[in-house]
Amino acid sequence: MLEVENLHVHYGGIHALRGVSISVGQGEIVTIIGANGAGKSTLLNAISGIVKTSEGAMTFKGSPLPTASCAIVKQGICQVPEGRLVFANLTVLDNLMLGAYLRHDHKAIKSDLDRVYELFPRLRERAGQMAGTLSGGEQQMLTIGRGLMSDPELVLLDEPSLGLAPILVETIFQVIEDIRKAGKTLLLVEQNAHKALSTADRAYVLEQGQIVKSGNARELLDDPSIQESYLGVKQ
Amino acid sequence: MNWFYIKGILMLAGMNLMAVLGLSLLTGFTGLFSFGHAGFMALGAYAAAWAGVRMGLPFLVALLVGGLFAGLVSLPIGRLTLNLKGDYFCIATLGFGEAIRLILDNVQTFGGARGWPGIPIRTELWNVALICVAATLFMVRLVNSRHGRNMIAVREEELAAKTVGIDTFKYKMLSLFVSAVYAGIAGGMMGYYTGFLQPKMFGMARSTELTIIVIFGGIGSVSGSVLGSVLLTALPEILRTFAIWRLVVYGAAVIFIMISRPEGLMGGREITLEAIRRLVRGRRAEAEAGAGAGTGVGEVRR
Amino acid sequence: MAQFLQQMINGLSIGSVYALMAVGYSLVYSIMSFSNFAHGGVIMLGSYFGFYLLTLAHWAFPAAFVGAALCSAGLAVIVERVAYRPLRLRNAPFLYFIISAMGASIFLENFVVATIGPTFRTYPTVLPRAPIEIGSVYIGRLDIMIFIISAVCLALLVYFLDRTKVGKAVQATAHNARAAKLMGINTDLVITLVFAIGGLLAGVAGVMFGMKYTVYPQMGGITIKSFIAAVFGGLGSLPGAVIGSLILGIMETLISGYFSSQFRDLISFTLLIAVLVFRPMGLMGKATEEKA
Amino acid sequence: AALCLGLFAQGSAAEKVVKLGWVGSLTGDQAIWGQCELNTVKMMAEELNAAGGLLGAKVEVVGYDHRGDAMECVNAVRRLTSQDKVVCIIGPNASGHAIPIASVLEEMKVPDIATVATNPKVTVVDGKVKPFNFRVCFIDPYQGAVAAGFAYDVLKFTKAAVLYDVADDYSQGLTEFFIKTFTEKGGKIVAKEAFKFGDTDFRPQLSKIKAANPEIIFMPYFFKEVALSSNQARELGIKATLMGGDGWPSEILIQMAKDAVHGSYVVNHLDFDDPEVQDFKTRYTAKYKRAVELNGFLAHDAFLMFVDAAERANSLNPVAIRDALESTDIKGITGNIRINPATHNPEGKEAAIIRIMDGNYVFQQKYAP
Amino acid sequence: MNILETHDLTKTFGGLTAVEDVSFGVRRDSISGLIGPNGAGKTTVFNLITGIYKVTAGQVVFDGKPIHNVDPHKIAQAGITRTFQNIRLFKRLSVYNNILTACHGLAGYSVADSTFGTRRYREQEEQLKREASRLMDVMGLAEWRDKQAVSLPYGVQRRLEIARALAVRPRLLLLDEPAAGMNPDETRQLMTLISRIRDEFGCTILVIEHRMDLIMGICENIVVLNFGRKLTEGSPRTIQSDPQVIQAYLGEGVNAGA
Ligand SMILES: Nc1ncnc2c1ncn2[C@@H]1O[C@H](COP(=O)(O)OP(=O)(O)OP(=O)(O)O)[C@@H](O)[C@H]1O
Ligand SMILES: Nc1ncnc2c1ncn2[C@@H]1O[C@H](COP(=O)(O)OP(=O)(O)OP(=O)(O)O)[C@@H](O)[C@H]1O
Ligand SMILES: [Mg+2]
Ligand SMILES: [Mg+2]
Repeated sequence: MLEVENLHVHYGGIHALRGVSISVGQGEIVTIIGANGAGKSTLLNAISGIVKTSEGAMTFKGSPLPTASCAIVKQGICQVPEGRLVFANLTVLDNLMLGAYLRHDHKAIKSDLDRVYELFPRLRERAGQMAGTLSGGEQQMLTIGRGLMSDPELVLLDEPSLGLAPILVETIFQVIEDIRKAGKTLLLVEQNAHKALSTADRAYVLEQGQIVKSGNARELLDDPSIQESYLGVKQ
Repeated sequence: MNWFYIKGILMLAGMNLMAVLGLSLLTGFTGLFSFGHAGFMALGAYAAAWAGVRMGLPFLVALLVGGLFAGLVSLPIGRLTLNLKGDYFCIATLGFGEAIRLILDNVQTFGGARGWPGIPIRTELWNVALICVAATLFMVRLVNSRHGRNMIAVREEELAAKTVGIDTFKYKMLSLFVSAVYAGIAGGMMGYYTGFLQPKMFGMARSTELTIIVIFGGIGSVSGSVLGSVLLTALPEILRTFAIWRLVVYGAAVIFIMISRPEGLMGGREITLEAIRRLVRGRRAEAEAGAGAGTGVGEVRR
Repeated sequence: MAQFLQQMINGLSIGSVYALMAVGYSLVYSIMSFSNFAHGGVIMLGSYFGFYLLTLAHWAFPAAFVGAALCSAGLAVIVERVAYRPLRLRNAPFLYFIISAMGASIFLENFVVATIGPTFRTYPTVLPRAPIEIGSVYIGRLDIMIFIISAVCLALLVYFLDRTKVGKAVQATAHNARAAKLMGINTDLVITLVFAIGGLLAGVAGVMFGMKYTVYPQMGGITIKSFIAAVFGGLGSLPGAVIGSLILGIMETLISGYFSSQFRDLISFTLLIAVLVFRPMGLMGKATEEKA
Repeated sequence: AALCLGLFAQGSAAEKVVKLGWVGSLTGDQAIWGQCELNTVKMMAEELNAAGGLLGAKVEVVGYDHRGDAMECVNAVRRLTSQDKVVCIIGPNASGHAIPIASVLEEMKVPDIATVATNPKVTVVDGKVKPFNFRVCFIDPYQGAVAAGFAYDVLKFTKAAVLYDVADDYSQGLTEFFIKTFTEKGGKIVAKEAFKFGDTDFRPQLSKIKAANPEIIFMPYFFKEVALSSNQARELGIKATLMGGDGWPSEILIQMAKDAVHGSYVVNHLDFDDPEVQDFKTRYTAKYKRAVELNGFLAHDAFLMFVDAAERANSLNPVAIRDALESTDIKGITGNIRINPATHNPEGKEAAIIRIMDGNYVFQQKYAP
Repeated sequence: MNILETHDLTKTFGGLTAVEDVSFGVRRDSISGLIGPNGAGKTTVFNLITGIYKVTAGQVVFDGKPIHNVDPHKIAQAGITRTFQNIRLFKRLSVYNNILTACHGLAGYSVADSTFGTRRYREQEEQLKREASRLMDVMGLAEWRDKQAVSLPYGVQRRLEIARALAVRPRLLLLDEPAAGMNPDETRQLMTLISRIRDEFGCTILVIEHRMDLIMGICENIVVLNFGRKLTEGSPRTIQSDPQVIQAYLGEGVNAGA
């Protein structure tokens, strides 16, 4: 469904991605793990058109990906960004409705809104509050909820469990499964590598802007080197 | 080019530099945007003229009186307005600048709007240069100390600055005070340069011009302010032959510089002695070995 | 009493001129979070557009009015393209935008001086000059029109921003362009739209100002008053801008009329600062404790 | 740069060239007057050159803009006197710019003829005349006194109101001397209201003036504000006679406020119906496709002063010209200009009282208080 | 002995009560945890302790002295500092300068000292620089020394926040989700780091975190908030098995080690 080939990204003098190639198949959950600064967020941003690529090709459902980010979203790719990029001065409800900016099916939007509220009852309580005054975790819920509102075909999730209470982390991974069941595709970046690898079908390991390993998620979960560097398991 | 004329430009650049240095501390380092600095210049100018003409104090002392008076007035103003954010502070300073002018327009002992002629001409190139060098040195020392770093912290992230124990209000006050003193001295020199003072000389256009120079030189760079003052004082002179198109070109140039080099001339970097030394050494090496190194621009304090 | 009524009317009339200018200014502020000092320049050119469409092209007034507004919208979009967009693409801090705006305003004003010339122009009479007389109180016809137009502009804008999807997109873009892009919002288009609306309002204000007073290259300078009014009312709040303008107009008038016209600005600034000391976010601004 | 080249091309044409400086606003809010002055001076120089030049030399005008800034004005004069080596300077028009240049003139020994700088202190400070500053116009006290005298003695008004620009030196000066003379004569000032430069609405002040019910309103400021304020006065139902100074006369005033200023009186430097004035106006309009502003007439006479002084001195030396300027006695289009060496002001220049009738500036009489 | 105590701390925003009657103590030289569901009011408690919010009711007592409603910088000078959940670094400054700036409190030279470059100035400035370098090494930031703070990866920014806070030489350090954005391995390193900080810098640490491995691994005492109120308090072991906490916060899957 999504093919990324030999992608390079530069930030000024910093060479953040050095020839990354990945592919994501229809209906799959693919996860990318890697240390801080490996370039995971950069990769997602490149796919979303937020950062410019200096080299490489990306195709989505067989045709090349447009460069403007709004056109990419229109194609059905939605990113849930890391670091809680909420619209601070808009209400929670406004934030959620902006997630559905490109949609016109009012009924479906309504039912999606209900679903989000069901997942995160806190958001329903705070529907009228300015998003900027929400607690960190509430903002994270809002970011995820907003992403769900856009009803995409391919969801890019950047550290969705960041700052969420353990009980909610469970919920999030439940949601990820649900999304897949609804026929969607997911590309997941997670620090919680254990959870990520147990949920995903396939995984890539990114180190300093390069893919160093890839394969079946379960197999990587048992890979001793992965266990040591990403799962916190002392050998 | 005639020396007499160049001297005039240099003096003008020096006076601008004085005011710009102060504003650079406030805007460039502390991140507060002021539209009222011409007001402080006016206060300094009138106080200095008063001290010199009416009280008979010597020139340099009179300038100091002017500077201190402006500084003194800045304290209550700062007390009231420094808690305001961004544009709100900006409006308050604008109001202050206009209010000063209006008062001077109505104070007949200083000639009101009709101005105050007959101030002796005392501003000379040497004393402007002397004052500017001293002022620049002071500024360099200040921004390279913990005090300067604290001001930058206020600009970058005020809340975080507070939580590391920086009294942000105090540092905002300090930078307003210093910048007002500088503006006051600059104003004082202006009065003794033209021999004439008129509230009109300190309109909002002057405040804007100063701000433009600060940003042009580069936020948070003393050498940028120096360079900016000299270049932007010379620019209108260079453009003189454009006659009525002069300010059109000037306006376009400001936009062009902003969009092509938005970090300003120096962009937070400084020309330091060390960097120059490196440059010179580099040149020498170049002469010797035919290969050069060093740019003359050092990345300090950044 | 009659004099007091007259002064109130004077104040409202001055205030509504400020308001008309402040709405456009405040709109751009609420979206871009910087003071668009080029707004005055666009108002000035809008006034000239209207003037030439009426006198040289001999358009009928309504056509000229719309024409001038559209031209100003175009101009505002050009200013955004040239002076702001490159900065926006680099995420430059707001100071740079302000300086660029100042450059644009210097440019526009002097461009007109250099090309059209520094002379003042007078709009041909569209509305009868004679005021409506009620007792010994005089109300200008144009004043009524300006008042109504500012009210309508305000209502339309508030509706647009708060009730429409595009309006929300506009606000989203303002707060966080990157996240807005991720929502599929075409941020460039949205910002162009905002500047176009701002320009449209500038054109309206320019024509009104020209009809009420006169047209000259420095007339953009008067927008400083609407800038003050907008801050006073609470930056970014459109109703705040209008209310701030009306209050400023009335305040100035009453000070001139009953205290001292010599010290008018001094007193009105003192009052403004006093208000800001007690309400640092302006009259209609939202008070929020910063969330850490 | 193109302009520079142009100047050089002219200079290289074998014959002798003498440079005449001009300084004033070509940009900023005074541009309307500055541009007219420079145009006038340039036109006069061209005409003079066509007629054989000055003492066998071609007059070349070097004009610089100071965009209304005193500091820049000083610098422009530094450039004119040192780099361009002009022999005499015409302008600037505002007192606030004419005063600060004195020290430069003295240092470089170049005379200056101010056009409409009407503050007494342009030429005399503390009783001492400034050796290199001259002017072609009459001064504020004179103009204020003329207005007050005419209003009281001729028009027989006893209750006057003044509206003035608090931020403008010219306006403050006229106001001061108008009030002084008017009250000395026994009249009463019933209202004194101010506005600030840049204002466009004067109704608050006018409403207050209306309540004071004056017979005459003195409006000592420039025609844009005059047009606006007189229109607004009439809209408020004020019927009093309006009166103003030399900031008034302009075609634009008539365009903007023909009805409102109908019947008003203006203290002017000259009678516009004078044939010589007509001639100049026609020449100017033919060349520049614009009406002459008042400053044009004074720039015209300043140019005459310069030419006369150079010819009498029979020298193109600036100091010689200065010396000759002290004994100027010529007839210009703004009247007889006889410079008093003790004040460097033109003396015996009678003011022309003009009445605006149906959009025409109708000469009434010459008047001296 | 408690270094910090809150008594009936309450904070409301308009109609919303974010923190209600919360009382707890932090033992000197301990590492304590503050946990609770999202929106329970943890960050608000930090904001109240550090003076960023004015308290609605109740008291904060530090070292025996009430410090609520005191200006934030004074509280910092008194010895409490913090990191932010939504990172707030001096964005355009380098890593080194972020730390150097925060060190300012160690020096006491005046403006006159710096102007004339007195010995006091030079010596103290030297000391500040040494201290900044040392902190950079301790926090493993040396390789990022001259990078602008904004351009750092998330995890490094978090470490920089801690380094900057340490520069203040706090006696009480408040960490708001320090491990967010770190992978388990990095979290483990962070845990050792936090313990080391407590020992080497001799400060008390109060930490908010949703990563239970960290909280359970290093905290001696844990306070649990729920809906703005204190739910319970206790050792990791008691908290871990408290049914109320499991129900409101931990969920059933805690033991997965996440
Ligand atoms: N705006 C930027 N300017 C300069 N460098 C950047 C910028 N954003 C990221 N980088 C650099 O690019 C590299 C990759 O960063 P990225 O944010 O993609 O990492 P990451 O894998 O998502 O890390 P984390 O797990 O901390 O989120 C890092 O070295 C970072 O310093
Ligand atoms: N300035 C504010 N205005 C209005 N409500 C606020 C404000 N600050 C916090 N709140 C509300 O108070 C509640 C507590 O917020 P707080 O940030 O303390 O939560 P938290 O416990 O830190 O949660 P998290 O673990 O998600 O960070 C939240 O529901 C939040 O929406
Ligand atoms: Mg990332
Ligand atoms: Mg929190």
